[in-house]
Amino acid sequence: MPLWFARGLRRGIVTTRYPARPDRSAAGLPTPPAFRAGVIDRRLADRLVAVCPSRALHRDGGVLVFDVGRCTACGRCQEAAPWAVTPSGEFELAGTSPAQFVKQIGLVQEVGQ
Amino acid sequence: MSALGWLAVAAGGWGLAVLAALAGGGRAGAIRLCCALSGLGGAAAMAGGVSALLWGNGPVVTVGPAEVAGSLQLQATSLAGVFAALLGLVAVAIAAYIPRYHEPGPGTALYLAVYNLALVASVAVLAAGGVVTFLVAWESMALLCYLLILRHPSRDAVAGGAFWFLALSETGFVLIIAAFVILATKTHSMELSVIAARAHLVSPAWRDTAFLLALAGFGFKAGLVPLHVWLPEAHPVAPADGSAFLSGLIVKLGAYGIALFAFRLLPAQPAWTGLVTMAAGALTAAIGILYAMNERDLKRFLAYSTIENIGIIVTAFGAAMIFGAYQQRALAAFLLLAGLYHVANHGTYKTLLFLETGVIEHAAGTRDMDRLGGLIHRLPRTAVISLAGTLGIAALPPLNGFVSEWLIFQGLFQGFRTGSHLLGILIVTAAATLGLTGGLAIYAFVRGYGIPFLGMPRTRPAAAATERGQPVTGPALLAVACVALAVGAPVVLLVLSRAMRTVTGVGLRPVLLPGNLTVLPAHTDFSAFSPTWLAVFLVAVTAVPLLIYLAGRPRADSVTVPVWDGGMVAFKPRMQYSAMTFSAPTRVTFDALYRPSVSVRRASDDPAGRSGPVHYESAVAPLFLRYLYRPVIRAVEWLADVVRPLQSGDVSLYLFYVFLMILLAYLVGAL
Amino acid sequence: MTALQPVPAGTLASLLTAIGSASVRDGGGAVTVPVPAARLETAVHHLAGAGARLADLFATDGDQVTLRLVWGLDTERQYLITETAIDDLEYPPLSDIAPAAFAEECEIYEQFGVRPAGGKPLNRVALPPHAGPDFPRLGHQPAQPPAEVHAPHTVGGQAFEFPFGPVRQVGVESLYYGLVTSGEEIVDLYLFTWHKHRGLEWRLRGRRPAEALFLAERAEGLSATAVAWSVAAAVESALGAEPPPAALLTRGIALELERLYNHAAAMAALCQSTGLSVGQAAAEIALERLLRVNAAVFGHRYLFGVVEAGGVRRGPDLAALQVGLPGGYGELRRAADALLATNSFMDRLEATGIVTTEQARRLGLVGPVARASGVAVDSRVDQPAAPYFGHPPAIAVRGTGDVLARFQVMLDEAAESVRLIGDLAAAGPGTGAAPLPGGGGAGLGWAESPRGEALAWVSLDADGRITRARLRPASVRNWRGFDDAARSQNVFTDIPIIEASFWLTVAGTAR
Amino acid sequence: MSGGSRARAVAASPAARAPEGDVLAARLRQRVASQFGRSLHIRTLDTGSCAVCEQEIRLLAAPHYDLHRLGFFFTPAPRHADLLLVTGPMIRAFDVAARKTYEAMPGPKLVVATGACALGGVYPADAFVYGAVGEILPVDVWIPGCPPSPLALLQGLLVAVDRLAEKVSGLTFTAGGDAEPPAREAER
Repeated sequence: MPLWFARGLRRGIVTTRYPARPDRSAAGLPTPPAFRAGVIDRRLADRLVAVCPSRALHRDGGVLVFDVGRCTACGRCQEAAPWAVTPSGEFELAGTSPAQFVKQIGLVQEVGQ
Repeated sequence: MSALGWLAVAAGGWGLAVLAALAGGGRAGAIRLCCALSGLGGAAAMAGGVSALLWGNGPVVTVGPAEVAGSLQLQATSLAGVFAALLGLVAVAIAAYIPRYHEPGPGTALYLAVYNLALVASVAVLAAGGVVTFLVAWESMALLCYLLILRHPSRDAVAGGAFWFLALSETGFVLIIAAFVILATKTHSMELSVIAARAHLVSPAWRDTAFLLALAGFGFKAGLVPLHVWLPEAHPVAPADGSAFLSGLIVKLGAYGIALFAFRLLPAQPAWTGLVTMAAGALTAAIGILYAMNERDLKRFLAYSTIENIGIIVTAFGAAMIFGAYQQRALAAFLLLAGLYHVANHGTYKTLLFLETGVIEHAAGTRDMDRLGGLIHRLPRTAVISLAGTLGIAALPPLNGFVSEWLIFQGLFQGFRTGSHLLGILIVTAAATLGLTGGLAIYAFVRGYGIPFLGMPRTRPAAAATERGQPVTGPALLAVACVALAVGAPVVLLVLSRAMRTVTGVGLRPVLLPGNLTVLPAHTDFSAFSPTWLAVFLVAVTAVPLLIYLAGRPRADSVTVPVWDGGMVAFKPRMQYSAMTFSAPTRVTFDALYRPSVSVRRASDDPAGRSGPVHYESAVAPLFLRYLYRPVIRAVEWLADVVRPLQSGDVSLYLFYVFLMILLAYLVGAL
Repeated sequence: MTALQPVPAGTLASLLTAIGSASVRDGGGAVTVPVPAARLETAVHHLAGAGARLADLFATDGDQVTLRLVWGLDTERQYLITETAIDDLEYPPLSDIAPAAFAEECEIYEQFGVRPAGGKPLNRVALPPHAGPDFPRLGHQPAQPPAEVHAPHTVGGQAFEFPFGPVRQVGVESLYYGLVTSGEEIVDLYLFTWHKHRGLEWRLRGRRPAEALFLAERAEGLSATAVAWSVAAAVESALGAEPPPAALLTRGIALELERLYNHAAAMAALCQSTGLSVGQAAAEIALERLLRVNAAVFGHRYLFGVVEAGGVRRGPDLAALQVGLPGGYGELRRAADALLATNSFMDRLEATGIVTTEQARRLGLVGPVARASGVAVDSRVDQPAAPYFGHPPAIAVRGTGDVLARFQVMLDEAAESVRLIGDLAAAGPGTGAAPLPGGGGAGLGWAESPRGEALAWVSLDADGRITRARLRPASVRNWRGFDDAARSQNVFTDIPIIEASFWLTVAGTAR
Repeated sequence: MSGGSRARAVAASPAARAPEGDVLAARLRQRVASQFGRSLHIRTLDTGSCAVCEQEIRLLAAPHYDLHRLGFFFTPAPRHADLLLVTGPMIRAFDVAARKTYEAMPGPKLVVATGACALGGVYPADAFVYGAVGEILPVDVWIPGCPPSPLALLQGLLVAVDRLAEKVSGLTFTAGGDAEPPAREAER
């Protein structure tokens, strides 16, 4: 056991200060997408809905509905349309009602690609 | 009325009970009358026993011409007082038990007649003042018990169990006769009191021989290892009250015989005989409880526990003999007293437990612990009463077993007072053995009570058990007696110490009972405790928190949720400890003694295809039967073959045998 | 490290003549031969006798049920698949010849309703008790309701059953233990895992490969890369796609990183099960650092979403790898050295949970468990595929088969993984995926997950949708060695240690 | 603060986080300390996860995250648990066990659905799974992510403590001591 004691002293503290301070390691984590408003039309929206493997996206008329709760941050939609979809960089997502997770993204009329 | 008078009344009551049983021809009314009479006899016997304890030995009463050796000689003695009182108590409890246990019928009537005759014979043993009276009473008691065990001769194993009893009992009888013959010839008297008075005239060699013969002879009846094998065979096959009578009283008569020789007929035995006695007792106690640990049949389990308790009693007697030999007369008297106290206690709770086993067997249809379970919900009365008996026999305060075992331990721990280092060590070793025994006894009775009463029913009959119409008053009476013998310890000790003054001539009382309900073990500078205050304290420490809780518990009504079972499992009976798995650790620890055999059977031994039933058995080898009795039995059979030619069937030849015997007797007499 | 090589299988040609099959379809390291039902038993006898390893057994459902046996010809450097069409509802009891087949026999009965002849009792594997005839199954004709499927585990005599689970310790998967004990020794031990059955093979039908990989990663999340790789490789060999070599190198790096963090996690679990909190903390520091390396290199702590059908979706961030890996592995190495010097820890491991070589081979165990028992199976070497052709790993083997041996095997493999990652990274890994050609087909894929060989067999229809996908993560295999290991012990408290040293997942075996 | 997370989920502003983190931590400590004596006990429940969420949950107790410093503890006994951390898509064959575990907990109790599976992401409802934990248990807090990283789990637990504070203040001390009975209990 003294061996371990010495190891511990040598090792020092690795514990994060979160939530008191932000944690740098959060930067590397995959995060849900943020959809740039004004560049997504219905066609693109349907493509995004099609590539999403976890049914986090669906189009409701002129609105693209995004359920953060279902999103696995797999990044497929970002690959599909990097100009319109970017990582949100946000990992503090816990909420107290499912409604909090449903985001509405207004769609624009046809944009030329 | 004198003690002997009370005992006579008891015998009379039982005689009338016999008549009532025979005349009634098994009608329910007659059986009830018979039991009432039997109970009254029991009460009289208790009165007789207690008065014998209090007022000392009575005069020897001779019925019939005194000079005829065969005449009936009776005497009420303090030594027998405890046993007589116990006999009375057992008789009363069983009398209250029988009417609901046995269904009316001629068989029952006959059984009751035999049972009451056995009571008469037992009281005659205790009141015997002469050798012949004692032997006749003893032998008739043995034969009547044999008949008791044969209540249902057609059932299997009954004849076998009964035969074990008879065979060992007769073997012992021969040794007892030998012991008495030696003393009678050496003291030229057939009267016990005279023998006691002239014992110092007998040469030490003969005295020791006589004592050892008696120890062995009565050891057969008391169940000293290795002479104990009849108990686990005979108890299960007898009716519940029969087993209770056997364990509660008959076995104790063996202890009485040993005490009779050790403390009345042959006082001041040399230390080594006491050592032999103590060693036999300690060994018996340990072996008894170890075998009890691995029995599934409740009655066999209780029978082995009887062996254990007899071991404790005999250990106390042996130690008392040692102290007597070393002039520690106070300690000797104290240990004898403790032993007798334990006799009374064990008689009480063991009778209770056997009677309740009968209730369980009637209610659930089996005595196999692994087929019972959860009975506390089905048989609440039985559960409560049995708990009293179990706490008592596990020697847990505040019940009576604890008091007497504590006294015995306190006596043994003072082995150093012998002044001999070796003996001191040996006595404390015996105490240590009893300590192990006590620990195992708690283990065994947690098992013996928990497996049948707690958990889930393991079989459908156990789940459907009911105690409606089952006997309750008899066991309840004994439960009350258990508590009384614990809480009323000072009174009991007062009575017993008076008896000790008669038996050993030592006045224990001033030291033993300094007042304020405290008990000191024969010497003021050793230890002290108060059973009464202990009981009060224990009740208080449980009651006070309960009251505080009841007073202060939150008013919001609580919710009851099912037991947390890890989620998906629906608990099944097979998911609880069974009797044999509960005692598995002992089979591992003491495998040298048990020689356990293990067998595992699977549906398929294919490692990949393992599925289906798994069957596991672990059996304990019956060492004594295998290595001690089988050879003896074979030898006897061989001998029988050898002597068969003597059986020619020719009358004149038989007359010649008679002539030879008479000649031999004259020659022996002439020497 | 002495490798006990299995009995050398006869050359492939001789085997094929022995089992009497002419037409052979060769596809990417796996040879497929048809075997008529009549000759199936003799064929299995031949193959098992020749030392071939029964790697998997599964059925597909066309107009009639087809049994497929996957054999690892470990000395032939390839797999052999036998196809047998079952025309009635029974087939020869293969598990009598190759016991490893038992669990699959049960599974096939549940899913397709065909059972081994002879009526040996079959256990419940995946079908939950409430499943009726209408419960979704892989087969067209529903099997009989599973009442008859599950051979009841009953306890007789003087033993009793110690139930444990499915809700067990904190932070572990749900798993039900039936522990049959006499009070002292463990007489028998059986596991229920059907309460984690998510019907993945059923879900994969009709999916496109991309979606299939998304689910395959979540079949056994702790070996996401290996399972995804096996499925991707199966799709590629089915459609004849050639992933770019750089992508294969990337896969290799991801797989070895996966092995690294899994072995670190196993070490932490071992310390926890032995009650050595300090060791657990040290191992968890290593584990966390390795996970952060994963996140830095591939953007996901558990390497989800790296593998793609035909290639990889993400290339490794080699700079991050150079920076992070030495530190992370250094933590692991130091923790391991400290553990190896802690006697109280080592004593618990030695001679605990022994799996004999015979058992390991008989039950077809794979991965570190098998290698610790002296069976040197490793699909990276036995059935090498790119990128391992140029970069063969050294296999770590121990003979004693106890927990200590498994621990040492894991440590050796961790070191070897670091070396391999260096090689692969030097060989210029990259991203990119080959387009999947059209047209259907069927193929076998495999990858050596941290728990051992992960197999996948996929058949696709003309427009590239999956008609049948068979997932066989390593956990499916190694759990069946677990109760033997547990029963070799008499002490309850050793079972968590054994479980930690196996380091399997319930999700993988129940999928 | 839950409102804050809703606002931030779309447009992140990392700069604004640090000070609010301080406030948050302070409030958390004060709450946990005052209501649960710095010991909020967590029981985990796996309803069909892929074993990765479990790994992340185990890492919460690892030196890097060490949730004990915040007054959280793991307990294997639901009898002692205040919070049920549920992973997986709630397999139908498992709902009995899930309900039993929930009922074995004393109120006031929390259910935290953890990971995309538990939130209905990966598996649609079908014959195998309910598709989301909320179908069986009354979820109080949802933590997205596949898997949610230990940091995300920590933040979720902080949210849960706020939720618990509301629950405690909303206690009616009727039978069960729990304000809201489990969903779907009535039907079954």
